[in-house]
Amino acid sequence: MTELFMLSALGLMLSLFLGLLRVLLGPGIGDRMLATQLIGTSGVGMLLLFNEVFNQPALLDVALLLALLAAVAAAAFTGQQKTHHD
Amino acid sequence: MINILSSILILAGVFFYLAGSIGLLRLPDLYSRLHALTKADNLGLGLLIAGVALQSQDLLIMLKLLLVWLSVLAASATSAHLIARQARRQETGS
Amino acid sequence: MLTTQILYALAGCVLLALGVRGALLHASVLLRIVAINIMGAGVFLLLIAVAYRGPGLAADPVPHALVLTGIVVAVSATALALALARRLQVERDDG
Amino acid sequence: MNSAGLIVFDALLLLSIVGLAWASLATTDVRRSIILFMALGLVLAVAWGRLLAPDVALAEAAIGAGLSGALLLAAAHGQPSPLPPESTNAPRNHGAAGMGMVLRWAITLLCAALAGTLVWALLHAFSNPQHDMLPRAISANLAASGVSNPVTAVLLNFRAYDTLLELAVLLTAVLGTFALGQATPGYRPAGLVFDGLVRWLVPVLILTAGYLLWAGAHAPGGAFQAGATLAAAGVVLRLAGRTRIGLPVGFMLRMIMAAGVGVFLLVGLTLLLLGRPFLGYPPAWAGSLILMIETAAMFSIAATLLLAFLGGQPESTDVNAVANRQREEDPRC
Amino acid sequence: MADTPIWLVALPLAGALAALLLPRLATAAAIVTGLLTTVAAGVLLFGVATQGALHYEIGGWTAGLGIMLRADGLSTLLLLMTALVVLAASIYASTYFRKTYERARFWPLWLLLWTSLNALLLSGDLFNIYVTLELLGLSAVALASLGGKRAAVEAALRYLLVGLLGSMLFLAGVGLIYAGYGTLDLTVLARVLEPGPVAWPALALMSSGLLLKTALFPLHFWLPPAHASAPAPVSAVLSALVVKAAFYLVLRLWLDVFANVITPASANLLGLLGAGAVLWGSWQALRAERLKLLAAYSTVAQLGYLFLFFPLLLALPAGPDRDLAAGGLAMLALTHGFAKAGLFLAIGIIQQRCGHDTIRELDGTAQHLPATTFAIALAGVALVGLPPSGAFLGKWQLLAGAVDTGQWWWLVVTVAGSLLAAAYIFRVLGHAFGHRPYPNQPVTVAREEWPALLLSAMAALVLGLAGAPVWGLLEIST
Repeated sequence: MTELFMLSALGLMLSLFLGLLRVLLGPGIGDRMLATQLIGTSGVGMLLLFNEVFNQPALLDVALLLALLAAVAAAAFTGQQKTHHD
Repeated sequence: MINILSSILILAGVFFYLAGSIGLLRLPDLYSRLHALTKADNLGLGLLIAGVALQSQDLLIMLKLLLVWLSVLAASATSAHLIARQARRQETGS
Repeated sequence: MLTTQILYALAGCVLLALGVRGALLHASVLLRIVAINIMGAGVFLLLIAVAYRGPGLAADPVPHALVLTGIVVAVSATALALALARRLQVERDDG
Repeated sequence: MNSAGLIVFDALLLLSIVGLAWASLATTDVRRSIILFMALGLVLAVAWGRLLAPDVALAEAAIGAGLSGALLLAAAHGQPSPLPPESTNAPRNHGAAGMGMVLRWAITLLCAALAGTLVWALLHAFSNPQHDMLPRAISANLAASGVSNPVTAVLLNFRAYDTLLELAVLLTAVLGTFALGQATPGYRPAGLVFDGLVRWLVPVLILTAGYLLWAGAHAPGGAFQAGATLAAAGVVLRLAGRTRIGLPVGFMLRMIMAAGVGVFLLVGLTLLLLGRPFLGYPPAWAGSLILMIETAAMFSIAATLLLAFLGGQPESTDVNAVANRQREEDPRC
Repeated sequence: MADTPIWLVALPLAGALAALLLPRLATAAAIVTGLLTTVAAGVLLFGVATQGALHYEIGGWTAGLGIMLRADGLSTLLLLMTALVVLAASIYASTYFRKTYERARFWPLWLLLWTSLNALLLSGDLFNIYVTLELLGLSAVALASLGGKRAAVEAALRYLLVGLLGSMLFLAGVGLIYAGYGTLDLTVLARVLEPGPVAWPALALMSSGLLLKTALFPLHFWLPPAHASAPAPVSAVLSALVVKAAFYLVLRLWLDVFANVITPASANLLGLLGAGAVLWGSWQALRAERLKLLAAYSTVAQLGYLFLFFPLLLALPAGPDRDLAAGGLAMLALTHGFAKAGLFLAIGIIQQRCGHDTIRELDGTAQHLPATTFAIALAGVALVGLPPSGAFLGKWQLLAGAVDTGQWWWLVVTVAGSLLAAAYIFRVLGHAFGHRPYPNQPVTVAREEWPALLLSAMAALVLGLAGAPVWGLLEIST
């Protein structure tokens, strides 16, 4: 079973890597944000698999935290700051 | 039996992940990428989580896994919305 | 000697050097701040690699604690630097 | 297969780390650089997990994925994008540009030499048998430390003095931002979709923070991760356009800012006056004292990180500080 | 008595919290804290003088597992100097900052700065030193930016970024040491470190980080603007103590912890950079148009002298000659600390009373502010190194060491630097004593002026006469 988890982690790594290419290529900010989202989701998946491979239940908490904060990046990026005159 | 089922689920999940990222790379414009990606990675993560959950007997862990999935679902829907809105705003030039 | 340890420590060194280069060469204050943070990430990578003992073994907790402290310190410094940068922007706009 | 797979995995992971760091520093567009830096934070969280450092991974997930990026982006809002290269500093002429080119290369070479030397030194350091004296001493004394998570034991007991000073650093940074001016005015309402998310995300984040604080004694987690998570809840509220994000003002705010260092110091000095060493907890009490310190530290950390995100003093607490900033001088000579 | 080291950290930290929580009583809290901390520093000095070096294991954990504070002759002397300088500057600051909100901002940061200085001087652990360096850097930057004007903010930002770069390099060195030796405790490291491919790069990394922070030529570029644009009491402490704290660490690492790792070539390099600092700093000070800038460049030069000692100390065999030279180094550092603090406070008074600090327009200052001008003259005596100042003793040992080890070129640098120093000091005094036909009424404002006077007198008169006890204390090492 460990080997299957490892193989799947490799698959997710590949997916992260492809997402990375999109982050680097852009062209727009939106594309980069979207790809960052994919990197985050792949990261969550990998942490879940590692949790099984290395028997580290705490990695589940890490995955949870990443998942909870996944929307913060997009919100921080698209949020419009008020000006002082608003 | 459980092992086989969870293997199938996890591999399917990885397949959807890969499909999503290839879509992200190959599709021509932001909106189509947006649609492809949000569907693929939610489904991928969902299947993966189902596979991992089958391996654990602990109810607390299963609940946590469910929470992970739900929050990724919500987050990805929200960010897709925010990104699309931002892109539209830039196109209309306001 | 563990391959994993060496690989990660090596990446840490590269990040450190990239960060130093960015901090020295960038004109924009924000980019310099990002560079210094990347430099910090390099040092942290190095420390965590030092702590690693292999897949089945418990890692050395001391570098982990040091890195946690380092992260807090780095965030504090970043916050102060950003506040200074913002203030400078205001002063520039005014004058 | 297993170890070969791991090595391929490591190689890809490190390639993405280095690639993201390089790309983030290669651009002069501030926003692009920040996005890449945030992506780097995500990948680093995976790397910490891979290197069996879950405590660090938790902190990175809270800070790297959430706060750092939000902090940087909030500061980047006032910046023109992309920034014109080197327009703000001293004006340059063509001769200076040539010099600049030489300087660039000199610095690049210097950094390459730095990395090379460091790698050389590390290879030597790793070729010696590993030093396990300290980890062994920690496991031997873990029972007396009051907690069973060795990282928490190091942070809150064996090297508690570092953590006390670290909290002082955090306090200093916020006092420094206070001295520089008022908080930014905040965000426009982000719309219904995000609001819907916020409505359940914030309570879940607060619960998670409590869980992490409690878990820190026996599993990865602790005051800092919990505080950062709590601060993230405030950041989310502010991004959604709320004006009230759970921070008090005035004296209460100062109390919360000071609580982390204060409780820590109070415990240390009380023990000193009782004839024990500074921060030398009696083993029977260690667990409760650590939990007490961590709880106070969590609130302080959350408040200070949130204040750092606000970028200054929340309004209506200080006298019209910015307006009165200029001190009167009397030119009499 | 044995607990005194931790009180030296805990007292100012507690004071900072009190000043933060009770802004209206901040000044009183700060002065009380200052007095208590100074008493603690005196008690520590007495303890070290009578019982030898003190060690304090925090939390009761043995060094290595926990963190140990160490107080020996050198660190105790510097702690006492820190206490006296900060206390005097605090008294001056209580008149300098007049508005409530200014005080509410200033005092907590000020006491945090003091905490970090004491913690740094006492620290016996490499990573703990990193944390204290960051606390020192951030509090110093926050205080330097209190001027609020654009120049101050710009200088503070550069100061911060340079400082962060320095501390990250330092931390990388610490990581390397931990990878190679598995410990962070200075005493243990001094025993186990050996020359080789781990110790050399580690020392190089840590030293370059510290040299950046101590502003050794040619890494000094950030110092003059930051020190010249900060509020006067802050400038005094930045110049007198903060850069010296980083220098103290260089000294500790090179002569104590890494003693058998360093090579003559590297010590000569430090000496060479020091020589550059002496000449360049003095020259720039001579050309400066503003008093504060002059004082800041003079700091660059004076730090250079301290680095001139490194090649001498390495060439001298262990024994009385070496101890004498090391004492000269300490004496020079102490004198500069007091003199520069006194000078900056005096400049602050001129700036506030006259509204400017342009050297060319100082004529008549001696008639208007006699006590302040006298303080500047006393500080000048110490900066040039005339007898009976402590700097005279220090420079004398520097010259003696240069002759003894046959490195006459350092002698040339020292003499040239001292002549330049005399030139820039007399340039100021020449203007200050310049006659003005219709001078302002002579003013003496005791509470503002006596801290500057006392500090300058300490440097020019007291330290030179207290040579013997200082040398005696320095022999107490860990």
